[in-house]
Amino acid sequence: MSGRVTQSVFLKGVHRIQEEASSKVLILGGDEYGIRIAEVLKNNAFDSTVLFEPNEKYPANPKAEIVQGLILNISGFMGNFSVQIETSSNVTHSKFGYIVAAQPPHRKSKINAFAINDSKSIYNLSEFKDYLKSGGRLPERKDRWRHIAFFFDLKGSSEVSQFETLVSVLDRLETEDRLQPYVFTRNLKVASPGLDARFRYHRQRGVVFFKFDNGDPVINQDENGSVITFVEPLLGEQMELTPDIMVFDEILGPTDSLKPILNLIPSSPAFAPYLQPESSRFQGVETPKAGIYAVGPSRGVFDIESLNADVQAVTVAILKASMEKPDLSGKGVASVDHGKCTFCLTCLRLCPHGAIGFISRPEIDPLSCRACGVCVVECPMGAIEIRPLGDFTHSTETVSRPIKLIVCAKSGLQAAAKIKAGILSDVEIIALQCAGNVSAASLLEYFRDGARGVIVAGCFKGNCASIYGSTLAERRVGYAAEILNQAGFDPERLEFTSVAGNTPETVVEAIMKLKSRIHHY
Amino acid sequence: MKKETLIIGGGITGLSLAWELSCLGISSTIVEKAPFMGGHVSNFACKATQTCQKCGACQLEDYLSKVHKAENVDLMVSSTVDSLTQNGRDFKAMILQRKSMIVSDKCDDCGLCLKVCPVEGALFYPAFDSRLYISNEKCLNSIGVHCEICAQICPQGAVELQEKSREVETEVASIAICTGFSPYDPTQKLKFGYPRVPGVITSLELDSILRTGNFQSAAFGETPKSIAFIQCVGSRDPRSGTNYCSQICCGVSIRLARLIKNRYPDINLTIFYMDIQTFEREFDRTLDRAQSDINFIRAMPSEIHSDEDGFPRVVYHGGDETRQMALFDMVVLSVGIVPRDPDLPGSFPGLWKNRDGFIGSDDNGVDAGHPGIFVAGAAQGPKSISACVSHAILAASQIKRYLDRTMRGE
Amino acid sequence: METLLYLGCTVPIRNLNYEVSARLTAKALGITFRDIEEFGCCGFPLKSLNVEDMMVTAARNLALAEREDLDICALCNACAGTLNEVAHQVRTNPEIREKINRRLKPLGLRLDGNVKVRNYMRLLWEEIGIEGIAKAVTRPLNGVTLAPHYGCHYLKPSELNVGFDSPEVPRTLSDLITATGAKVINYPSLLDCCGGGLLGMSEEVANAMAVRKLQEVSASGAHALVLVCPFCNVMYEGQQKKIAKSTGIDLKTPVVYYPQVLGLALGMTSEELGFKLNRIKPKELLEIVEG
Amino acid sequence: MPKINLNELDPEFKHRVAEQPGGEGLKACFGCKACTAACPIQPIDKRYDPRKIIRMALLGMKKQVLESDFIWLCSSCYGCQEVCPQNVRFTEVMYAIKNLAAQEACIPPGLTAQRSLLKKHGRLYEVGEFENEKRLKIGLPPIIEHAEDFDVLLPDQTVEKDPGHSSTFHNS
Repeated sequence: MSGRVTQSVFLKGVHRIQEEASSKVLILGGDEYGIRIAEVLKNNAFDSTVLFEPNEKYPANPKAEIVQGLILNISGFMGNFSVQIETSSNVTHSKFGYIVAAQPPHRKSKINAFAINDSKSIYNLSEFKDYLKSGGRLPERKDRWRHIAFFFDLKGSSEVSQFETLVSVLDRLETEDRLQPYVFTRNLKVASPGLDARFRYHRQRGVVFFKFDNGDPVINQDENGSVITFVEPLLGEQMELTPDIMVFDEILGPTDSLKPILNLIPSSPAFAPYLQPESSRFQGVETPKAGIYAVGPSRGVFDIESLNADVQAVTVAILKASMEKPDLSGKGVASVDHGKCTFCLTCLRLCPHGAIGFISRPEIDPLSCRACGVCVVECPMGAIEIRPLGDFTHSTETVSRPIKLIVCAKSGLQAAAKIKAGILSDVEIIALQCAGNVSAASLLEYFRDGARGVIVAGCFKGNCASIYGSTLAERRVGYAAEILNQAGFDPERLEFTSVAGNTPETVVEAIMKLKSRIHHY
Repeated sequence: MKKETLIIGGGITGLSLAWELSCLGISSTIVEKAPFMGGHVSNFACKATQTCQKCGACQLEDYLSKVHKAENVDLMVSSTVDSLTQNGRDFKAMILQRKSMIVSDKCDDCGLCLKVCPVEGALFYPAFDSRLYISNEKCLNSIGVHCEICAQICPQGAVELQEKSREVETEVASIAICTGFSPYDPTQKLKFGYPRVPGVITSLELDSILRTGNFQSAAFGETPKSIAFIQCVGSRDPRSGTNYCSQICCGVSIRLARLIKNRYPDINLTIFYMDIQTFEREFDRTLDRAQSDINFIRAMPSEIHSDEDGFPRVVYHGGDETRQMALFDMVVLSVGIVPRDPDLPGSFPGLWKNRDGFIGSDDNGVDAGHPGIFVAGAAQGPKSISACVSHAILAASQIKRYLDRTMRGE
Repeated sequence: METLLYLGCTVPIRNLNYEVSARLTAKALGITFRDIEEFGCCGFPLKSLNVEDMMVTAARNLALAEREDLDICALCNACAGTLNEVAHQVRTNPEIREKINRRLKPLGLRLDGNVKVRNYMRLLWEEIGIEGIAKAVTRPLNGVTLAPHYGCHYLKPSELNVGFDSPEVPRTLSDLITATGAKVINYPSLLDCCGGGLLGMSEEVANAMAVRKLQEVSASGAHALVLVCPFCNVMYEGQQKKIAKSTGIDLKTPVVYYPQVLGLALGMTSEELGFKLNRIKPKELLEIVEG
Repeated sequence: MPKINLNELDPEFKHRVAEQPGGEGLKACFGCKACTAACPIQPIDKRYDPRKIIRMALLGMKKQVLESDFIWLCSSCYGCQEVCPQNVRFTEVMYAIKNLAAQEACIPPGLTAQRSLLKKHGRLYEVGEFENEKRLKIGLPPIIEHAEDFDVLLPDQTVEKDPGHSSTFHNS
């Protein structure tokens, strides 16, 4: 594996990419997944370094190169990331082609949410699991039954993986005599293969589950211990329980140490603290920034099955990326006219994909650029250029096709392809990589050139591959409409509509409504 | 020409798998028995309200357009794998294709063919398309009865009937079973009145209605004023032989409910449930929002029957002292995912079924137990659209690994 | 065909009209009922106290039948259900089989559970069939309208009824009635439980359970409610007056057994069929049929 | 309303019920309440509520269940059993609970009477000359009791306690 092809003219000039760096992968997060990813990558001829955080446990025989330290800073683009790591002894600077965030989840205890003090007989679920795993024993009670109370999905919803943990803890407990486990819960998360059957098994073994719709159980503590008071949900009776042990599940989330990577992606405030927007546009482990991959908790995935899939998906993603060639024709990638650029850095702040860097002047990485055109429109100097897609036949004959339908190639274009020709007879379709490439000025130009109506069809909020491309487009349509209004034109001749590839009817509806509004012009 | 992978099933899993393989430089042929690609997802509505609800249904369009453009993917609709034999390490597949079709460029939607066709459902408009299709399974010609009534009456000459199947023999190095799932058949639950009681429909039917547009256009006459969803119909139900959670139904129903609430704010919505399963990242907030305008009742109804005026009445016990009998205009049975027999022709040692009846896979999740045969998507177990795509990516990685190894002669 | 007739406790003492009409109609349709003098209680009344006692009591009858190598036809739904359940358990569960046989041994009996138990309706349905019955009808009951009542143990538990009738949308009794030429009405409380099971525990609750059906059938204009179980009869016929009195609802719903209806259609007289033992006389029905 | 203390209940009780013939399904219950919605008794008499009885048994409320009079109110219609997705077979569970009650708590007098009749005559009703004459008149063969078998078959009852609060129980 020789790494990716890096023949971009400016990459050669500006970044002076090192071939050996491009096939190196930095994996953040030890745990078992980090090491496993390193192994799988190794089989595909990628060398990895696994970064352990200073407090993370070190495996005995790691099958990968391991560094223990903290990331101070990351910069650069796919194939050429510069990473500054602070270890216990010094600060290192290294180059990597790809970065994989595979840290274990951050666990937030719920014990405080119950307004009780953490004491000896109170555990977080993950602690209790470790306690039993390491041979920890339950308190002996010769005279009576021991009662153990689990709290799950209360005070914040819980993940399927936590129910799996709870069930595996119950598996261990079941061997004990005269022990009665109770589970206080809201919704049991059984959406994983075999989990509902295991839940049934534990009911059969005698575990009692209380499901609360409202009125969570209340825990009172005094010197004698804790008393749980609640209204039994099925009986409606007041009940109390003095448990010997209480175990609380935790809130899972991404680790805090993703910050240096989030800083690399200007659109990240929209989806932080995760590395991946929750959008079906981002399948598998891809993030908006090329070359950065999010595994498991860093993209909001916690269950073991999906985590295992993520381990493999990283390799697929890196292989795909290493085969990708930059579009040098210029058709699908933005480029900066350095003569016009005044270094305001608007483009840098706004590129949703983190594709723009600054080394003495703004440069666009052709592999990272998704051609959304957000920068093109937002550049106050008009210094950035990107051309519309050329693969949709459209006439420039404004007279015969006086309605302009501006569509995003990822949604509106597919929807438009499903619309009957009759409805589109007087509609010119203009396809863009992203509605984010629509500017108020261009909309006004259509009217200047004789358009009777213009519809901009962008993705629904949350479904835009450029995170906020369609939101910007909608806002710009608003500006343009305002200007039209002030200029004495009917602003209703211009409209933004949200669309998905499978909602041609919303486009048809928008066209029909527009036609009825403008028929007298 | 030899393809590297034969993908059986052209649903979201098969298509995304083909795309991932294509990106990795691996060629594939997708065999789909329906006259169009897309499987179940092609009937699913976009559930976006003002914002995307992340149902993933539009992913299909995305993958369809990508796969159509990909050079190393062959798409075969109206096709079935007739025989499959081992040939050394490779497989030999005989594919039967009967591509009777209505040429959409010529068709002017006059409807004459629909009127004269002797078999109901043999000519049909799918929910997602304004074009007319010929069902391979129902068209008389497919059972050997010569019939060309539609072709003769069509004034446009748009009907192209293919009476005999075309046989295509291909050799492939690997096989991916992407045959998906079957929805649970709610007629087994007689208590729920489907399809006896008017107004009782399945979640798939509702999805399809919303995809087409609205309730009126779906021959419902009127827009309902109240709709109830019954969760876990055929899921978590050892009595029906399904001792597992179907995983997707909570997400589907809550998204459908929110979509309906968005389009028709006056419709009253109720969801009967056992446990609400997490289905997205901001689940707590989604659930809170949903609970603010949807009535959630933790109860499994005992019965749905028709009241005097023909509306569905749901009998349940919500936790009060007495049982409730609630009238709705429409009751949606949120049917679970049950295994579909992939009908793999030929026998391959090692293939197995898991505890729940889906195609078994080993620890890596996609190896079906016989060298070179893989399983992906809902054929392996209940999965959402995005989980199907993730599984397809996983399958792509394992297929690549397998092909790399066999090529090296390991 | 030949089969053993299982009468149970109640029918031969309290519902002679059911027994006599069943015997007559069976004979007319070519079914030979054989009596076994030793048959005793089916065991159902013991189930609450001790399930095992119930099982051996039922098993005794089943073992007697197995010795004859003949199927059982029971007239009472509860008997049929109990015998069927125990036969099924003994057949499918070796542990139970052994336990039961240990207790049967002192009586010189042994049970493998292979004996087939059917109620009379199922026997008619499966052996004669709707068409067979329709063909045998000599006096079609035109103009007669009847309300069927199946009874819980006729249909449930459904796992014991596989291949017979659906507990949710039953049709066998309706079809059997239709075959006589009578018209069947469908009514909302068709599947209601009669309440007979707890008459001994709480008459008040039992009566409250029976009232809706009686009211609906009475209002429907049906000439009679058609039963196939003496337990249900206790409620719908035996308790009818009391129910009417306690609820203040005017109830006068004639209650007949299906074999009585069938007998009329086969040309038998109401006298032969024991109609004079019916406590609420189906006058209109008999007038239409016999003039 | 006094609080019920879970620590004082009997966690063993659910296992005891499940060990009875027919009681096996009890612990599979996950509280969907379909049984109560299908029960014809519950709307008439609130004391009889399948989901509550299951729940009480699961929580170990042994005394409250076994000594209650409501457990005898099941009509054995199988309505609950047919709708249970978890195959709890509640009608059979009720029998299991009643069997336990009969063993260690109380039996309604009516049932005891039925049992003695059965043991004495082999049937629920004594068959005398009057009955057989009536049968003969209508052309039916006589019924002959075979009580001797039942003396062997049914052991003598050991526990017979008065429920003490049998207001709802009466002989039919």
